[in-house]
Amino acid sequence: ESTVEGGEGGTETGGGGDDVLRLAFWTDMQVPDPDIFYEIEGNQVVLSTYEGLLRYKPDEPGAATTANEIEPWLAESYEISDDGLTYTFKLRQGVNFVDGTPMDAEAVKFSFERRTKVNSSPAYMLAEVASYETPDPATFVVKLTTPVSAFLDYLAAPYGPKVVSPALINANESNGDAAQDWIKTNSAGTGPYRLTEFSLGQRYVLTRNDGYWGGQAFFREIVINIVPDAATQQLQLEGGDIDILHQVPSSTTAEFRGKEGFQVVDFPVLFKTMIWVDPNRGAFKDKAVRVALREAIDRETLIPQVFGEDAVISEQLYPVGEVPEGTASDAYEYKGLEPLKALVSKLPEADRTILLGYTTGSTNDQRLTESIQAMLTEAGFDVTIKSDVLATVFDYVNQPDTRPNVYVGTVNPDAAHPDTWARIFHATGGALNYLGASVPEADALIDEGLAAVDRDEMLEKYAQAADLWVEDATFITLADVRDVFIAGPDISGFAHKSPAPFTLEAFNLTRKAA
Amino acid sequence: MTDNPAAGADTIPGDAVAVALTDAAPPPAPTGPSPVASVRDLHVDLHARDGVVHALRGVDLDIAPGEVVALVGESGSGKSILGATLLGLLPRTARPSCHGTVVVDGVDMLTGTHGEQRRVLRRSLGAVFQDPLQSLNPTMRLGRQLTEKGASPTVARRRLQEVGVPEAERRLRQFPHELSGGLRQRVMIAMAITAEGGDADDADVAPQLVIADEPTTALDVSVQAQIVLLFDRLRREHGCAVLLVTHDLGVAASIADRIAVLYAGRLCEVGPAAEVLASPRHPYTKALLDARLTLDGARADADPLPGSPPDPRHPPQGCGFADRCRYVQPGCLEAPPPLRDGVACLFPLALGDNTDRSAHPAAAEDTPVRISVGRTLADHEPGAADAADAATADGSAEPALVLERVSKAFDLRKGRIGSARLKLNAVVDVSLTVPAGGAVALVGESGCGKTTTLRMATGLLRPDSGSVTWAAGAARPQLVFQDAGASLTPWMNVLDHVVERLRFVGVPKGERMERAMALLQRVGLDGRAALAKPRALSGGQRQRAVIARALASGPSLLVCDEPVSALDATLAARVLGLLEELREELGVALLVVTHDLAAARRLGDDVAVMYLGRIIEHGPADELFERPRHPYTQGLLAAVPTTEPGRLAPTLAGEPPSPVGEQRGCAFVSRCPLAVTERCELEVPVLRPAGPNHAACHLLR
Amino acid sequence: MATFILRRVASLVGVLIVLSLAVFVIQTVLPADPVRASLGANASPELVEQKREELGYNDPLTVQYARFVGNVVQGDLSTSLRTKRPVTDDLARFARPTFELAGCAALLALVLGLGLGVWSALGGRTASVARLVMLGAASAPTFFVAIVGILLFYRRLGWLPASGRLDRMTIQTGPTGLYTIDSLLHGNWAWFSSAVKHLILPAFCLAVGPAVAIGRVLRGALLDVLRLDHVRTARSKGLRERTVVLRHGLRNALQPTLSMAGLQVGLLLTGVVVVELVFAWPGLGLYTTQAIQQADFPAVIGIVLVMGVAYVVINALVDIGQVIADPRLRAKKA
Amino acid sequence: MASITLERGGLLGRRLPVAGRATAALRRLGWLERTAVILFVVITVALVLVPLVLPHSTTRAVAAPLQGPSGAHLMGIDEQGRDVLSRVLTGMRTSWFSAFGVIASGVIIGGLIGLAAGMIGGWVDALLMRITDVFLSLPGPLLVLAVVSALGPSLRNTLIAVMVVWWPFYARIVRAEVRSVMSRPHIEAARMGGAGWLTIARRHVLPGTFGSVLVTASLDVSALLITLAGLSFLGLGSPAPAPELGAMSARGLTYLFTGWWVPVFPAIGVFILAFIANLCGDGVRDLMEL
Ligand SMILES: Nc1ncnc2c1ncn2[C@@H]1O[C@H](COP(=O)(O)OP(=O)(O)OP(=O)(O)O)[C@@H](O)[C@H]1O
Ligand SMILES: Nc1ncnc2c1ncn2[C@@H]1O[C@H](COP(=O)(O)OP(=O)(O)OP(=O)(O)O)[C@@H](O)[C@H]1O
Ligand SMILES: [Mg+2]
Ligand SMILES: [Mg+2]
Repeated sequence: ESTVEGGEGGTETGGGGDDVLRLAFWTDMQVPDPDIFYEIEGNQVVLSTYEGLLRYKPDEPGAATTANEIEPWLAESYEISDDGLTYTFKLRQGVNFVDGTPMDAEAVKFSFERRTKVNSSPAYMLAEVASYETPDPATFVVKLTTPVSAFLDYLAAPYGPKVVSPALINANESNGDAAQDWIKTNSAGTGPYRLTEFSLGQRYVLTRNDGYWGGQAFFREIVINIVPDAATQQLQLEGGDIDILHQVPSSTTAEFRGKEGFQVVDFPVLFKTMIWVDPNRGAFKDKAVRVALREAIDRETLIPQVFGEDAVISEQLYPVGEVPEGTASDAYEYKGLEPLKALVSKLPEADRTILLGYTTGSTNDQRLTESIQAMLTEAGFDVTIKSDVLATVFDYVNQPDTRPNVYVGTVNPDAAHPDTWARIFHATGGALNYLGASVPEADALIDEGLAAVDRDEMLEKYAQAADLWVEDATFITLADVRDVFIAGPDISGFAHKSPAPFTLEAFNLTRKAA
Repeated sequence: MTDNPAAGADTIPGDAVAVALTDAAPPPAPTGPSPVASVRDLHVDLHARDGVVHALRGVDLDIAPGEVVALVGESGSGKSILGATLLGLLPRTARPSCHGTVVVDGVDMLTGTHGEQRRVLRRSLGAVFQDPLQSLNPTMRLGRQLTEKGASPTVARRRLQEVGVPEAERRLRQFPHELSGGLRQRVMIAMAITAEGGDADDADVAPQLVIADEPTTALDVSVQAQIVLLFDRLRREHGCAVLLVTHDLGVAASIADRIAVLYAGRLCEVGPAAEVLASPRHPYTKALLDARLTLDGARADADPLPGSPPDPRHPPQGCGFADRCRYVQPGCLEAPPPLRDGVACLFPLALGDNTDRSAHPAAAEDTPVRISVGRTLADHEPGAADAADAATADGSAEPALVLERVSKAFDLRKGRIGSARLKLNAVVDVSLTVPAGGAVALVGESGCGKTTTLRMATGLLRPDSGSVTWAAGAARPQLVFQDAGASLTPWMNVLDHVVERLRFVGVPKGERMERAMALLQRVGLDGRAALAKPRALSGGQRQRAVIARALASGPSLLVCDEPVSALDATLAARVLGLLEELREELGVALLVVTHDLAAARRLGDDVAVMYLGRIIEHGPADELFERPRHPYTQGLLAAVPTTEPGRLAPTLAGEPPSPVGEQRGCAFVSRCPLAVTERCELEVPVLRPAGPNHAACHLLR
Repeated sequence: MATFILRRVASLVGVLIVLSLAVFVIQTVLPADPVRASLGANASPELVEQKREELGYNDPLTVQYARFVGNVVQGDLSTSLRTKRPVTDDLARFARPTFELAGCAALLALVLGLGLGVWSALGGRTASVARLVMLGAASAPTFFVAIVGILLFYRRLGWLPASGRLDRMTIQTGPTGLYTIDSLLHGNWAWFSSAVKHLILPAFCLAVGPAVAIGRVLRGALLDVLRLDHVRTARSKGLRERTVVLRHGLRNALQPTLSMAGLQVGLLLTGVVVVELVFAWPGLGLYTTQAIQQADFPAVIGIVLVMGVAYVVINALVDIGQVIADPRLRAKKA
Repeated sequence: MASITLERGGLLGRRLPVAGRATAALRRLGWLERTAVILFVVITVALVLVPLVLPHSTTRAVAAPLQGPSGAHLMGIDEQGRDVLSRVLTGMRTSWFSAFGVIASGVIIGGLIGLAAGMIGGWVDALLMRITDVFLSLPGPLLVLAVVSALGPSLRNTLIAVMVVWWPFYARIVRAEVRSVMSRPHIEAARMGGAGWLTIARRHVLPGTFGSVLVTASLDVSALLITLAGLSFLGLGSPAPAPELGAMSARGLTYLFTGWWVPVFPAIGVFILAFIANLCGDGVRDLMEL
């Protein structure tokens, strides 16, 4: 065995010159295959190497909110038929893949079909496609079987369909796997970087794609090390071995905000921290108790205490910028502990014992959970905290008797369309509707919303559904979390798309001369 | 050394004598060339956990080149410490503090630098220790160990041949565990007589002095005799002096030129071996000689040496032996008597007078200061007697034990996969009868199956074939184990042991304590010993405790496995005495196993000799000892050292063969001094009457 | 020897069966949905069902187990749910760094342990210092040592790196996957020194615990052995004290020390997870934590099997070491 | 020994009282070990009493977060505004008694199995020892990881998992000890006297295993403290906010540079306990070897 592991160039690149950007991942990413990848950590790799037909417009650092505006990207423009079934894209000319082959309608069609063929998690986005047409190399047409109001968002989403080089895929296919094996350590996109090293557990290296259609990125190389420990990451940032950190606990960002020689930049992102309440058993069967619980939570003090400046109090049921401001409001009045106490005192003994869950590994959620535990205890509950790994949390829906009564989590949707949020978290039977909440009228409303061709009508439906869920008090939305990065002093050019957490626009980043 | 026979009769007060002599005494050096080792006024204190042990308290000793000095004395008298001091190897953990001088080859082993001491050790000294199984490094090849001191491989090989190790070349590559105990001791000796030579590669140099600490104690009689003679030969060939530490006067007598008797950290007598043995002048030496069991069947004084040595932590101000001495005088208690004229006694026994007590000035009257620790055998009605009543009541015709052609083989599971399983025939076709109230002794070398026979006799082991019959109606025979200490539960005190046994035999709870105390008293254990854990007891006390426990079950037969082998001669004599008394008083029959032929003669009415699992001769004790028929018995008897200097003439060579596997022919052929016939090689001899004895030998007339 | 090997193999198989059964049982009682977890929230129920069927999670456990055993026998540990690679590949990749780290740590532990043991047994007046050092080290949790090490050597002194296996450089891997060895084979000094630098801190942190355990046992054993008769014999030959201790004492004290070393292997495994986490060492510990977080069962089973094999093999090596150290055992165990 | 003059009362009365024996034993130890043994007792008692003397709540905020050590809060305030001292003390208590719990269970389970194997011998011995070997060769931490990931992180689950891998040590020790005791002649002596197997086990075998079990157990306390802390560090102990030393350190690592007292004091807590346990273990061993 004698392979080249550290980059094909074969040149030694030392510990990191000025044109190398060093990042850290907390854990290994899933495979960097755009048609499989479906996690958060790793977006930076996929989105730096692949591009889709559309994209969300990046936000400026510090932007208070975002409109989640969709703009054409590899497509220059698009049209939607009045019945909402036909989408016609005019493709950008002069775009080449990393292998130099041109990006055209056939390639786009090939890529979309690959996604369906691979049939992994993100394939659902193309589930309603009836057919693709390529009338000419610069035109790509998608026909749907039924109107999907979220379809544009899908195309712009981080996990949305990306365009891959048919030549590369075909060349590296083995046993009809659509090159799934090859693409685990290579990339075949049009992005500003290509993947040159993928050492699990150690390091991923992105090398600048010099033929990038948009010009040349500043950094010749982006090296991403796997550093699972917070203290080590922080030490390495301070020691200059890492340029940018992401997903750090709020206490750390608070520390660095005041620190000379470091920049803390933050962006709106679609993360929302909220509380799931199980309405199917125990104390919280009673809606009055759920309402009292919600009104006992003082978001005004709790959120700054836990998140510092890294989150703002939630104002809508949906993540930031998905529905117009003022609609889908989740506001409530803080009434203190007394009403809840009064209700708890009337509960049968058995119902006062509750299980409070959160996902292992999330520092902020954990702190929030601890505060809520203290509050519930004071209200008269006997609270046990349980932390579960994500896989177990995903299984809550199948464990109606043993899952927590109350769960605290921070989640984000796949795209900025409200359906991507409502359908998984709130709708009856939603995959992440962990604790089995159900408001059938609202389910009907979002179905109508998804099928709506008219955008305003669509937004209206989702807002109405949200009101019903808020009214039901099975979800207590707490905060809109911001995506915070801590960077060394010489990094600039920060740009970030709200649906893509932990990811900066690699093309824009630069290092100021010292 | 000036001869001053009058000194002993002096009645000068001890103090004055001491002062006068210390001032004037010329070093008690032997005449002739300068000594290889010279010890002067050596005091050694050791720090034990419970106080400071005064192990040596003023010892003067010179060893002349080529001379064999035997250092004898009871256990704990300081023999090993003296040896260790000469080697500069006092136990460091005991933080020894010494004063005096110990000069070996011009270097003081107490004050010399490490380098000097090491040089002396490499060039001038050799050491052999008691336990050959422990004294060699188990993880190092013998060749390497033999050459470590600086000898070349050639010399090492030659030495091995000299000490009688067969196949010397091969042994050099072996590890200690691959050799028998006797061979290992030979290797130790070979190692001791190597020394760092000059520059020549195969320079054949031997050390000037070999210090051998109980080199034969752990060995069988036949091997012991061979080793003793080996020492004798080697010192002649290499001219090295030997300091032979031993508690056995017989061994000392065999080869020593001089004998030094150590008691409680002081020398009490030093002199030419013949003189010391023939006419001991110190009462202690005499008592030691008297206590010695001999083969001639004379039933010696039951307890020639009552009491026990003083506590080494608090040695008496005066003569250490005073409280056990029959001839003690008030003057003895004031200061330790100096070693004068080879004896450290203010009132030495007259030369040549071995028996007449009246010759001693103090013998006539009872000494007022005598500490009475005499035996009180008849003082108390033995409370245990009723437990044994049953046994005595019908102790008529029915034998206490009958073994009929019992055999036992052990499986050795060490075979590799596929190879046949090996059988070790520990006991083969042994028949033995112990009459009610009778006493039978079973003798034989180590590993010949004695213990196995006893275990079958007591029902601890089921024989492969043959039958074991106990007297009907009597309690099961009780075994007194070979290692008395180990047969006591370490965390239970002696009293608990006996009480527990009484519980098993159904003595009502209320009576147990009394009965137990009575039993313990009967065997001679006091209240303090009764409450002590086994670890805190002396060897003799443990033996008594075990006997008391065995008696608690009220057996008709007491089976003793090596009851005295671990004991000093004086203690051994007392335990034997106790067994005899018990037999007489309680009518309990005895089956005693021992490798000590003298003990067998003293205890047994009948004696059976075992060799490699079989009884090869048995008969009445007197007959068997006086007229042994089997060549093995003859050889055994010849190997027993006596106090006759230089008498040792062993006829047995080698060691017993392995008991593993099927045996063809007479087991003794390999060592038989008689002309071996073809029949001996092929046919196993059976016991046939030979006079009043029975012997298993084809060559008997 | 044949018996010995046979017995070892039998015990290995036994251990592996028990381990894999344990994981299988855990898998059923575990309230987790690995397929859903790997497919994500938006996967349609049909897709999840299809994947479950594909991966065989719908079969009765016995069938799954039988299939699993069949596959393992053919060297197939199936595919990781997360990395989508054959678990064997992943293990091969992650096991090497761990092997390098743990191997170095084990060596270091042996050397330190022997040193500490001898020092504390014979150090005379300084022996109590050695004992205190050992007591202190034996009382410090691994993570504590790691934090202190990073603070001191990375942050304060800047002598050693705090994470990863190598500075960023282009290297030729192979043939062993152990950078210290590969770099030497390729004659690349920069590579070698970088690899060694990265290894020092984690290996040391990992070694501290076992080293102290070994040191303490060795001290006791050495003190016991030095009381034995054959050591007196050696001294009576006028050998240097150092020779006596090293040649006659140490080897005979090795027996219990090696046993302890074998037991420490188990503890080393906890240490590995902690150390790899803190030092971002891309090894099995890291893989383990990731796999468990994601309920990546094929990966977990693979890890458990590999570690089980390693554990049994190392203990067999320890046994062999004991036999080599003591010729008396050779006769017995042959 | 003229006569035996002790009557029964006198006899028994001369046994040293336990306390006397204990002090006598203590006196034989070095000062360091003696201090440790005393500390061991003191700390056990103190930790029992911790809930009574706890200055503050362990889970509720008592002050503004992340304040350094001060007179009011000797170990400072953590990121949640909780008193670190209270949490560390409670954590020490949990660790200490968890370690004891695991050891006790190990001694009982392992002891019974070892006793059975050692006394019965033959195929029972072979079977029990094979089982023990298998458990012994399970990579402990891995099993803990697996069990905990299955049953969810909680102290109880961790302890169960650790117990599963811990008892075989004791089974082995006890068996070895029983075998060596059983091979001593005193067992045959007892049997010859007519003792039943229960008596033999109780009076003649078991007490012989106490020494080495005690030595191992006392040395194990520190090993367990460290193992448990390590597992807790990996998030395999009680979930937050339970004050567990390892977890506190792990979570506090984030504040290593802003509030060093948050991660450091819990680690020191582990260190102190383990140190005392270690020292004591050495002392017990020295005592037993006398
Ligand atoms: N390491 C030691 N520490 C403390 N005291 C010791 C030590 N070795 C020997 N002694 C004491 O020194 C005295 C003399 O012991 P020594 O071994 O010389 O007796 P010995 O005559 O050789 O007896 P034995 O015939 O039993 O070997 C005894 O009282 C013994 O208890
Ligand atoms: N349990 C056993 N398993 C295997 N071999 C045994 C066993 N017990 C005794 N032997 C062997 O049987 C033979 C006879 O042993 P036994 O103990 O009876 O000898 P002994 O005459 O009492 O010797 P010693 O004088 O050394 O006590 C020896 O070779 C011994 O090694
Ligand atoms: Mg001695
Ligand atoms: Mg015997």
